Amino acid sequence: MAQACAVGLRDISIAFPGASRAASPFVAVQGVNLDLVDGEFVAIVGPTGCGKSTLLNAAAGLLKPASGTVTIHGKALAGLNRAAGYLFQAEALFPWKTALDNVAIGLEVAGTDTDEARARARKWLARVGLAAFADRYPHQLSGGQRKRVGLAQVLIRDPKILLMDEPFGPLDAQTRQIMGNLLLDLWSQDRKAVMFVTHDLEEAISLADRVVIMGAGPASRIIGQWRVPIPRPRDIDVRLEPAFHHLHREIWAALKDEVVKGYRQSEVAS
Amino acid sequence: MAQACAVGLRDISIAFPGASRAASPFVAVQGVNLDLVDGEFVAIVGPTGCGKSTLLNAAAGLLKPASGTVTIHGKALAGLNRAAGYLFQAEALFPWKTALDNVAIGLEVAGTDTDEARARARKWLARVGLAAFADRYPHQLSGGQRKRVGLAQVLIRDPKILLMDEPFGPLDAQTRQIMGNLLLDLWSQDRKAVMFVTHDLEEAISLADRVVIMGAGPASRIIGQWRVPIPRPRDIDVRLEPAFHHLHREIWAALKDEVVKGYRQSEVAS
Amino acid sequence: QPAAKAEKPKLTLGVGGKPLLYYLPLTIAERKGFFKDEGLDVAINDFGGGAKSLQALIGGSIDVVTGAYEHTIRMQAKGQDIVSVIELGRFPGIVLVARKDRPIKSVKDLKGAKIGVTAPGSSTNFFVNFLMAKDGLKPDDASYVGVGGGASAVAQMKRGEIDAMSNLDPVITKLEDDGDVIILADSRTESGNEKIFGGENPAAVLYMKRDFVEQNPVTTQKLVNAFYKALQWLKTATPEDVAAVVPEEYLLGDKTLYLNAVKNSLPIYSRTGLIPERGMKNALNMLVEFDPELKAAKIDLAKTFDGSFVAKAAAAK
Amino acid sequence: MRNRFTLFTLQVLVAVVLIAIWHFGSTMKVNIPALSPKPFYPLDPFFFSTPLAVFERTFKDFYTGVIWYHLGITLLETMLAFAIGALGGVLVGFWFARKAVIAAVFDPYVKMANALPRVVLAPIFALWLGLGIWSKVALGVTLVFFIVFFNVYQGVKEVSPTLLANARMLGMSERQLMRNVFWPSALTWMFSSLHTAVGFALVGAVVGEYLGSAAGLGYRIHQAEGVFDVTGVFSGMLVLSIFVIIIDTLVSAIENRLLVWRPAPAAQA
Amino acid sequence: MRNRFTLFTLQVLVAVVLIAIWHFGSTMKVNIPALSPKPFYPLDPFFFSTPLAVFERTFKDFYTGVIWYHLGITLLETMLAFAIGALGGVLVGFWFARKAVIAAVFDPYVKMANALPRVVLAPIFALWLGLGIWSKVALGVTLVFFIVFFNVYQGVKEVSPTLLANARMLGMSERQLMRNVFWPSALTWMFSSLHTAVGFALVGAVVGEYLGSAAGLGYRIHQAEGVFDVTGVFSGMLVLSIFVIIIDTLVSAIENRLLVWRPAPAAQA
Ligand SMILES: Nc1ncnc2c1ncn2[C@@H]1O[C@H](COP(=O)(O)OP(=O)(O)OP(=O)(O)O)[C@@H](O)[C@H]1O
Ligand SMILES: Nc1ncnc2c1ncn2[C@@H]1O[C@H](COP(=O)(O)OP(=O)(O)OP(=O)(O)O)[C@@H](O)[C@H]1O
Ligand SMILES: [Mg+2]
Ligand SMILES: [Mg+2]
Repeated sequence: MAQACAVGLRDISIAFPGASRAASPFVAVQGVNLDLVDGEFVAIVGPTGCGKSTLLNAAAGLLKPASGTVTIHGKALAGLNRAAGYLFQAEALFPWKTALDNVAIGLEVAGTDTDEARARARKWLARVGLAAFADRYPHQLSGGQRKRVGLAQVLIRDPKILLMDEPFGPLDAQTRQIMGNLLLDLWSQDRKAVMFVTHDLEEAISLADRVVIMGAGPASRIIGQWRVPIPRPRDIDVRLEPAFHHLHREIWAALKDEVVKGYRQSEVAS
Repeated sequence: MAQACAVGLRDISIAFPGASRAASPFVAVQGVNLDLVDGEFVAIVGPTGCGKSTLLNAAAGLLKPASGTVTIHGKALAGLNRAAGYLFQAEALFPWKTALDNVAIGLEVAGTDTDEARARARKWLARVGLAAFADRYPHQLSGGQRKRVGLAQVLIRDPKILLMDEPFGPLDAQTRQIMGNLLLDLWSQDRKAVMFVTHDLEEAISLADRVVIMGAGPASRIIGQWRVPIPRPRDIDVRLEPAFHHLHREIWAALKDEVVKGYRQSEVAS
Repeated sequence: QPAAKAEKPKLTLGVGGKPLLYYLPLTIAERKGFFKDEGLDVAINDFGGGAKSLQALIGGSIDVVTGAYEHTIRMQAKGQDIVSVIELGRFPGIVLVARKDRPIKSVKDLKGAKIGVTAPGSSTNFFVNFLMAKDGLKPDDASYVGVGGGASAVAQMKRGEIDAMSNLDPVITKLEDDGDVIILADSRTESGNEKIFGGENPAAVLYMKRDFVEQNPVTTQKLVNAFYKALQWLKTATPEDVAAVVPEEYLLGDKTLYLNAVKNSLPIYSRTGLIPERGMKNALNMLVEFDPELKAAKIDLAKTFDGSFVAKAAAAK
Repeated sequence: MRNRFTLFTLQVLVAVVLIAIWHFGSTMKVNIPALSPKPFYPLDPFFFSTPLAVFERTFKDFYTGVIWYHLGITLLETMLAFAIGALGGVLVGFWFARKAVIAAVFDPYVKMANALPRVVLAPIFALWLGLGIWSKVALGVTLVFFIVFFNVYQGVKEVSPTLLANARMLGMSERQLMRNVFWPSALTWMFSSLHTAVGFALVGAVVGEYLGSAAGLGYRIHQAEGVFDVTGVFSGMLVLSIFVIIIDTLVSAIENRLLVWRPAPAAQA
Repeated sequence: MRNRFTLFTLQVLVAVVLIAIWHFGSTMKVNIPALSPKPFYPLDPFFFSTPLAVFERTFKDFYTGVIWYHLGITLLETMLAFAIGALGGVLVGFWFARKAVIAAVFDPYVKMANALPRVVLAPIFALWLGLGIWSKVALGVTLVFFIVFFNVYQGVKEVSPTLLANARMLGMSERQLMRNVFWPSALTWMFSSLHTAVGFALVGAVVGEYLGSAAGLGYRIHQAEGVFDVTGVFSGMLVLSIFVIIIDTLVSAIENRLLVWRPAPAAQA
C-alpha cells in the first residue's frame, strides 16, 4: 500500500465472558482483517448484533482483542487510541454539562482557553442546527438533538481518525443529509480516516470510499468489501445513478442472507 | 366517525420550563389534533426535535399537556394510560434483569405465574431473534439487541394501544422488515391502535394506514396527513409500486422544507 | 432471725466505675463471697459514671446503687425518696494537686488557673470550689476542665494542659509516684479531712429507693451485712491482701501503682458503716454553697440515712 | 407538594403534636394499675423534664447570653470536623476509587478503623491534641470521614462506563477526568452522605466535649447531667437540634446550586 | 489487581509496618532535646501499651476462653442493631422517598434526631429498655438507622426517570415498582451505607456497654480503663476490629451475590 495505514486490524478476534461463569466465552468477531488508509472513508454494514460496535471499540483501544493486533499509524496500539474521535452508539453526553459545555469540553481538555472553546463550540452547535439549544442540559433535548451534540463534541476536536457508530441513527432523512455533508466537508479538508457504522446501505454507498460487510454473529467475520467507484463530490441525486443502483443491488444480495442466517445461528449461539 | 376513537388528542399544546428560570417556557407542540380509531396504524414523521416523543408521552399520560385534552377510548385521560404499551426511544430495560426476565416482567406484573410468563417470554425472545441471549443482562447486548428486547417486553403484554418511538431505529434493513411483519401480524389479529414514530418515510408508508407529518419545532403542529391507499397485505416489493412512489414523492415534498425551516427557526427559538 | 429469707434474693446493683478504689468495698464483698454467704445473688452493672447509675435506679432498672452520699441529698431536693443504709467511705478521697512547675503553692494561688476535674458538676468539681470559697475565691476565679478519672487525666497533667487537678486514686498516686505534682489538699486522710471539713464527710454509700427498703427489709439487711463484713475486713487488710482479692485485671496496668494507691486509700473506708451527724452536715454545706436549687430546698438530713440496718449488722457480729 | 405554606403548617403541626405529648406525658399522672400500682407520669419529668421548663431555660440562656460562648465553640468544632472530615473523605474516597490496588490493600484497615469505638479513642485524642478544640474536632472527623468516604468511593465507582469511555476518548487526563466526570457524578452520593455527616459532626464535637473539656454545649450538658438537671440537658439538646437544621439547610442550598443539571426526581405514581 | 496472593502479601506488609512503628515507638526511648529534656518513648507504653503485650493478652483471653462470653454478647447486640437499624432505615427510606409530602414534613425532625448525642440518650434507653442487651441495641440502631436511611432515600430518588416511566407503563403497582425498580436500583446505595453501618453498629453496642452494663467487650474495655490497663483496652479494640472485618466480609459477599447484573466497574486509566 502506498498510502500510510491509519488503522490496521490484523486477525482480530474478540471474546466476551459467557453469561454465567460456567458458560464458555462468547466470541463476537473472529479473524477480522481491515486496513484503513489515511484519508479513506470506510462504511461498515452488517446485521444487528454482529460486532460492529465491538470492532470500533477495539480500534479505539477500549477493548483488548483476545488475539490479533491493532496498529494505529503503523504503531501497535497499547492503551487508548489518542488519535481518534469516537461517537458512541449509546448516549455518552455529560448530563451535568449544558449542550454548549458538552461541545466545548473537547477543546478545553486540549488546553484551549474557556472563552475561545465556547465561542468555537457555539459555532459548532449552529452547524448541527442547535444554536438555540446551547443552554439545555442533555435530558432537556430530544434523541436526535442529543446525537447531534455528540457529533459536534467529537468533530470539534478535529481528530485524524473518526470512529462513528450509527451517528445519524435517530435523525430524519433531511437532517441526515445535512450532517453527512458536514462530515464529508471536514473529511475532505485534511484527509481524515473514517470508520463509519451504519444500517443504511444507501447512506453507506453515498458517503464511503469502501463498504465493508460483516457476517452474522457469533464469530462474525468480514464477508465482503466493495469499493464505491462513484466520483466525488456526490450530490443528493447520486442515489438515482445507475452505478449506485448496481452496487446497491450487489451488496444487498450478499447482505440479505446474513440476517436470516443470523436468526438461525442465534438459536444455538452463546 | 363510525369506529371507536382509541386515542384522541384535541388541541394539545405542550410546554417545557425554559432553560433558565427567567426564560419563557419552551412550547414544543401547539394545537395538535389527532384521532386514532381502533385498529388504525398511524405513522408519525417529522424533523428531529419537532415533538414526536413529546406527543407520545402525552398519549401515554406521562406528560400533562399545558392545554387541550387527551381521550382514551372516549374517556378523558387522568394519570397513566393503562391501555397502552409504550416502547421508549431511550433505553428503558431494567439493567438488573436478564433479557428473559425483562420480557417476562410485563406478564408477571399482570399476575401471570412466573413459570408461564418465562415460557412465553422465551417464545417472544425467539420471535425477535434473541433466543440464544435469554440469560444476558442488558449491558451485555448490542444496541439493536436491546431494542428488540424492549419490543418483546411491550408486545408480550398485548396492549390495545401501541405507542412506538422509533422502534426499529438501530436495526438493519433486513431485521427491520422482519420486525415490521411481526408487528403487522399482531396488529391485524385484534385491531390494535398503533402510533408509530419513525424517521424512515418508506417504512412509514409501507406499514401505516395513515402518515402524519409534523412541522419543525418549536410550537410544532401537524402539517399534513395522508391515507395510504395501498391494500394489505403489502409484501416487500410494495416499495416498487407506483402508488407507493407517488405517495412518497408527495409527502417528501411537504416534509423536505420543514427541516430547513427547522434549522432557521432553531436560531431564534428557546 | 438468720432463718428469715430474703424477699428478693436476686437483685441488681449499679455502680459508676467498679474498678475505682472509691468502690473497693463492693469488690471485696463480691470477691470474698459475702453476698453469697447472705444468700443473695447480686448482679453488678457498671455504668459510665455515678450519675448514670443513679438514673438507672430511678428508672427502675436496678435495685440498689453504691454511689456518692450527696446523691441522696440532691434527690431529696428533686422529690425522689432515696435513702442510704450504710456508709462505705468516710472521706471523699479527693485530692487537689498542682503541677510542681507552676507557681501554685496553696489554694489561694488557684486564681486564674485551669483546673482539671473528673467531670463538670461532679464532686471533684465541688471539692475545689469549696476549698476556694474557704480562701475567699469565687468559682468563677478559675476555669474547669473535665478530664475523667483515667489515664487521660494523668496525661493532661503531665502535658501541662492543666495547672491543677482535683481527682481520685489511682490518678493521684500515679502523679505522686512520678513526682509531677504537689498536694494542696488531701481528703484521703483523717488529718486532711479535719483541715478541710473539720471532720468527716461521707463519700460512697449504699443507697436505694425508700420503697425498696420498706418492701424488702430482710434483703436490705442482708445487703448491709455483706457490706459491713467487707468494711470489717478492710479495717485490718494490707494492700497486698486487697491485691490478692480483687480481680487479676485490676492489677494488670501496674501492680506497684495499684498497691501504692490502695495504701493511700485505705484510710478512707468507713470503719463503722454509720454516717455521723457532723458528716451529713459537712456534705450538705459543701453542696449548698454552689447549688442555688439546693439552697432553696429544705433538706431533712435525717431522711437521707437509715442507720438501723448497720446497727443490727454490728450487733449480730 | 402543595405549596410552601401548607408544608410549613404541617411541619408546625407535627412539632405541636410532639410537644403536646411531651407536655401532657410529663405533667399529668395516669393510673394504669396493670403497669404500676401507683399513678405515674408516662414521661417521668425526672428523665424528660417538661417542655415549658426546657423552653424557658433555653430562652433564658439565650436572653442572658451565657449560651453564645459555648455555642460558638461547639459550632466551630462542628464546622471544622465537618470540613476536615468531609474533605478527607472526598479525597481519600476519590483516591481509593481510582487506585484499585491501594483500595484493596487498605480496605480491611479502613473498615477496622471505622469500627473503633470513638468513646475509647477520646482519651488518645486528648493525649495527642490536648484539651482544646482540636481533640473534639478529631473525634468529629473520625465520624464524618468514614460516612463521606464510603459514599464517595462508591459514587466514583458508579460512573457510567460509556460516559467514562467517552471522556477518555476526548483525551481527558486523570485530573480532567476527576474534575469533569468523577466529581460531578459522585456529587449526588457525596451530598447524600453530607446530610448524615452534618449530624455526626455535631455529635462528635459534643461527645468530645462531654468526655473532657472546659466549654461547649457538650460541657454544659455534662455539667447539667452531673447535678441531675434534666432541663439543662434537654435545653442543650434543643439548641443542638436547632443548629443542625441551620447547617443542614446550608448544605441543601449548596446541593441545589451544584446539581441544577439533574432532571426533576421521578414523579409520584 | 494482580492476583490474590500479591494482594494478601501487600496487606500483611501494611500490618507489619504499622505494628513495627507501634513496637519501636513504645519500646525504644528516643532523645530529642528540642521536645523533651529527658529521653522519652515516642508512643508512651503507659498510654499505648506495646504490640507484644496486646497480642499476648488477646491470645490469653481467647486461650482461656474468658473473652467468648463477652464477645458473644457484643456480637449479638451488634447483629441486632445492624439488622433492626438497617431494616428500619430501608423501610423508612423507601417510604419517605415515595411520599414526598411525608418526607418534606418530617425532614427537619429526622435531621434533628440525627444530631442528638447518643451518649446523652443512653439513660433514656436504659429507662425504657432496661439494662439488658436491648438498650445497647437501641443505641446501635440510632446510629445505623440514619446512615442507611439517608442513603436509601437518595437511592430511591435516583432511579432513572425513563426506567420508572417504562415500569409504570408496564402496569406496575406501587408494590411491584418497589420490588422491581426501586429496590434493585437502590441496592448499590444501600450496600454502600451498610459498609459504614457495620462499623457503627459495633460502635453503638460497645458504647452502650461502656456506659452501663455487666458484660460485653465495651464493659471489659471500661473495666480496663478504670485500672489504667491500656493493654486490656487495646486488646479489646483489636478483638473488635477483627470481628468487624468478618461481618463486613459477609456483607460484601451478599452484595456481590445481589449485584451480579452490574457491568464491571469502569476500568482504570
Ligand atoms: N459485554 C458483553 N458481554 C457479552 N456479550 C457481549 C457484550 N457486548 C456485546 N456482546 C455481544 O457481542 C455481539 C456484538 O455486539 P456489538 O455491540 O458489537 O453489535 P453491533 O454490531 O454493534 O450491533 P448493533 O447494530 O445492534 O449495535 C452481540 O451479539 C452482543 O450480544
Ligand atoms: N425536558 C425538556 N425540557 C425542555 N425542552 C424539552 C424537554 N424535552 C424535550 N424538549 C424539547 O422539545 C422538543 C421536542 O422534543 P421531542 O423529544 O418530542 O422531539 P422528537 O420529535 O422526539 O425528536 P427526535 O426525533 O430527535 O427524537 C425539542 O426541541 C426538545 O429540545
Ligand atoms: Mg452497535
Ligand atoms: Mg424523539
